[in-house]
Amino acid sequence: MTVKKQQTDELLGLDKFAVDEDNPHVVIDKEKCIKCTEKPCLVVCPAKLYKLGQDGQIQFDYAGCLECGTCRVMCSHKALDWKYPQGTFGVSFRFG
Amino acid sequence: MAGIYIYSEEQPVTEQLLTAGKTLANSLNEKINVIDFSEQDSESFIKKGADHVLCLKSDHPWPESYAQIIADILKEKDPTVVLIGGTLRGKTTASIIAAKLQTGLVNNAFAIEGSGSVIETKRIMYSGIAVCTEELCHGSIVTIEPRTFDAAQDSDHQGDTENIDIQPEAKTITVGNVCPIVHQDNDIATAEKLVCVGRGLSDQNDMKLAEELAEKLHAQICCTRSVAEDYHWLTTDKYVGLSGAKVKPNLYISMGVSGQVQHVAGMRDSKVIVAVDTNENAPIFAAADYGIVGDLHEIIPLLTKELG
Amino acid sequence: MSDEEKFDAIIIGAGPAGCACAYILAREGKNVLVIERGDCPGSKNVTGGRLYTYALELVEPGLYKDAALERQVVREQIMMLSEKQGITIDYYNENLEENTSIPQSFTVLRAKFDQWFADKAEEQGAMIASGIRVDDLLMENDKIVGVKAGEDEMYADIVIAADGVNSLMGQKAGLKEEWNGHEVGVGIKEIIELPQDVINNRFAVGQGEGAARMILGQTGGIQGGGFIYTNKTSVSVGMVVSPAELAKQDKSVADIYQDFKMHPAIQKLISDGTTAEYSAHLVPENGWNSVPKKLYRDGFLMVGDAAGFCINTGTIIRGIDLAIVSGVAAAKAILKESEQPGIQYMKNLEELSLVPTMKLFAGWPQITSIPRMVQKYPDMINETMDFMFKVDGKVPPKMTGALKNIMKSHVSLFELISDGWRGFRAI
Amino acid sequence: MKIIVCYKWVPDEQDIKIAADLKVDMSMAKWKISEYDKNAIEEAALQAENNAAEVTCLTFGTSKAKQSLKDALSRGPEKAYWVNDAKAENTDGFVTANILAAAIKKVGIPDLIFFGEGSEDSYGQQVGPRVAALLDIPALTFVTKTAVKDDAITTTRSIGNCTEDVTASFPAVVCMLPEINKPRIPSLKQVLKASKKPVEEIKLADLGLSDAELTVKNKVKSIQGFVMNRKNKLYQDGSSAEKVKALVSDLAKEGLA
Repeated sequence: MTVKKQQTDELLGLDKFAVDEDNPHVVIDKEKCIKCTEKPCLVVCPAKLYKLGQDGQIQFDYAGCLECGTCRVMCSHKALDWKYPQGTFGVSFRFG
Repeated sequence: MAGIYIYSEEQPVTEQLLTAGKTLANSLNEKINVIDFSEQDSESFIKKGADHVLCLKSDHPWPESYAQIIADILKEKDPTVVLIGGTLRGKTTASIIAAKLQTGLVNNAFAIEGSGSVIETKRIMYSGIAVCTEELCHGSIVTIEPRTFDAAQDSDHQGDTENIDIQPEAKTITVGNVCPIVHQDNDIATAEKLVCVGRGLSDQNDMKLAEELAEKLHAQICCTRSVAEDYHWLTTDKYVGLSGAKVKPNLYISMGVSGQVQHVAGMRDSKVIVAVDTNENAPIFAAADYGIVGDLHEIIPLLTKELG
Repeated sequence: MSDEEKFDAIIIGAGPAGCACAYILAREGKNVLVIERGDCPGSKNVTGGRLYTYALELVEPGLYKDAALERQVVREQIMMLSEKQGITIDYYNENLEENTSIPQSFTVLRAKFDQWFADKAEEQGAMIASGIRVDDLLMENDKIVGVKAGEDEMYADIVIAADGVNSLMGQKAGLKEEWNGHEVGVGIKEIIELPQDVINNRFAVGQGEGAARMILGQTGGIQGGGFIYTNKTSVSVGMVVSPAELAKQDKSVADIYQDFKMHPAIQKLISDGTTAEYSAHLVPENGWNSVPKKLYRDGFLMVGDAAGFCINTGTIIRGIDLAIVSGVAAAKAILKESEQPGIQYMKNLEELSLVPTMKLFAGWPQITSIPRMVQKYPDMINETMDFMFKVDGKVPPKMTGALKNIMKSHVSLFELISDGWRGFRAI
Repeated sequence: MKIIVCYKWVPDEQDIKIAADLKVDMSMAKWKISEYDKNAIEEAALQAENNAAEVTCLTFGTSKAKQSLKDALSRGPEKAYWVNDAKAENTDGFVTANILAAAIKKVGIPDLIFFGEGSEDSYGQQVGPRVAALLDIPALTFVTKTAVKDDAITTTRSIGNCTEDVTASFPAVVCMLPEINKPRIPSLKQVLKASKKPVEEIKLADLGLSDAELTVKNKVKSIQGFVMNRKNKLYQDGSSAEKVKALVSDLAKEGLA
């Protein structure tokens, strides 16, 4: 295969994830989130997990999280309850 | 002694195994023997290709308890190969028989082929990413899942029936409460047609597009993991994938599904796969028979209309 | 509390800092527990990247010979990109180890390296407990006395936070303030698999040799830079950019990276390769100025990325070596059995040259953060190259005048002077 | 009550790559306890906690399987038996069952022997009932619920179109379906405790098995990547409406529209 421009969905599909279905490790406080006008999460997440719904609410899928913490640092309204996933869960890099 | 032996505790499955058995019998030049429990069925099996039916007479309610008896019979007959219906009970029975006969067992073969005296089977390994081809030892047992083959057709085939009175010994087992599992109408695992929604849907409102299409097709709606687990637009029993439901409808239409391997593992047994997605590089297209690259907001309503 | 439940030291995180510290403590007979949240050591860690081998020498002489390393770096490259052009400064030195007994640096992949290092620490007698997330610190009378993981509490004389750039434990200890978007870079990387001989040919290196390349420009105008490191049978291609600057525009960092990767000059190096992994990580980019004011408190030390130990000189980035050095400094401080291991730790960091080096480069982030560094200067240099090498049969303009015009078209004299002044002050 | 739970150390299929020539590449694979077997271990651990069962675990694996012991022990069992032999590299259900049954006889047949419903790698789905047959005890397969009373176990089996409650007196083999429980994530203390639990290595030679019993039955000819045979027809010409028309016409030909 030749290297090509790829969507994050495809790229995340290459990575190994063990999703903790019962415990999301990043939870958005919707009330704080809705007040935020800048929404830096939309551009800073390398996995593009933050999406803006038509209702103006942020939709977030923690399953593909690379655990970098950029959203946590950039969330100016402190609307994220951000933890690492429970032990053994989350992304497992094969190369790193 | 030799021959092909076929057994299933479920009569329709035996009929399917006869299809596989007949092809095998032709290439190996062997006779087909069926082991069953009902004289009535025996007639029908002969019409569908059995040369010889061994009809076991007993009324023990637990099919697994026949394993020892079948093993004893097979030991005496020394078959070339034994095909057992790969129901869950069938696989358990097959394992016990294989251990009793100290022979090989291939569970869940999806293909079986004979040439000369060699029989080869194919089965899935590593959760579906690989196929293992095995050459069977003499007398090996093979289980084949229900619906892998179509049922054999009636013909004017001739054969005979042998009745055997048996006394299964149920060891230390007692069977209590047997309760049928009722499949609901909207069970995606048994659905004939499925519309699958993925993360390409920008909004829960887009679910309407899927619903309209599904209604037109008389299809059920299923989804990818994130739609169920993260967006909660559908319940988790509706998600298809490695860790979700495995489906095999005749028609599977995906909208906004990227087609990650985990998802494809759950739907790739579908007969015809159609994909609609905006990303032309999405792996779903490699897994699809028919694909349209485009905005599902535009394509799906057109499709719903066109299907009218 | 029973003996079973108390350790001499508990180390949070089995990265290079944690493993170095555990290795030495265990070797010297201490009862050490390393708690790693990943399924196995290294599975949560990402680097560009490379390791300067001197650091492993501090742990155990000769240890690097056995380490899970990729290629020895013999080519140091700096690349400046404009939209369709690129200039590469290529420094080849086969004898980088000439003045020391050990080679200078190797490229590494962290999943392999960290696992190797943890195994080594385990061989020395350290206990490695993987797949466990530390949730909190245990405190008694203002002293940190242990950790809490799920329902379990585990005690130790000292707890070492080697839990990486986000150091949630450093925050729990009250030592680390939350990063702001200017202090960190968000790193994105792809592992692109290529056959060994293709890598050798494209980067002009021999067997076992590799190249390290820093790249300026084409990061969407966002402050930061890119990199390429050659591994055995893959190359690490990535970029690190400022999230604060990203937030001022509306293109996703993932898209900026994809465009960067597809730059023709980079594409040529990775074409026909297969992407095998996509990863991201934060990098402490602000050097000494963002290191917490205090790296210790009673019963607690911070090492590695958790302490903000990273140096970006614009030509190289150092992090793993500093992590190991700080792990060594922490272990040695604990072994001294002084009343205040924290003070001893800081002393060791001085003696092992970590703090002085970081202080020396303290002003550097100001230079690398000059906005013109990522767009105007690379464009200007490439245009200069174009002028110098282009022949179209016409009478070329005079060199001095042409260069002046190129420069003027990109930056003003004032900008040049101000950038120069910032650079001068930083040094 | 004594329980032996059997498990297999398998490559994580998420790490297995299929090369362009369809070869199966396991060079990057991390190894782990087969997920289905984790359910069996968990069920045994619950029996230990609720019914004071004495639980040991047993695996047949190569020297690589040594890594599995700590993980298995951190999930509850008090002792691990490990039949360590390179033969595990190339084995089948026949050989594996012979070895496990012999090992179980050697250490003493317990009241219950637990298995997963199949192994995650080869998914042969036969070793559990085979072991039962070799020991001449009942096999309760596809079990979603267990209840122990006196010297008997009552299980609920989920077998396709029905569930049934089956009671067997000890000793018995029980093979679990994944829905029976949720395997624990071993806690810090469980992990630390595991490294102090005893491990007994069993040599194949000590099991007294014949060459025939140790020779695989069916011959694996190849293991290759699964190829999707799909039409991969992409509608590229014309307007969206025309593309949809072409699609529907193709579906009509297949009798689907």
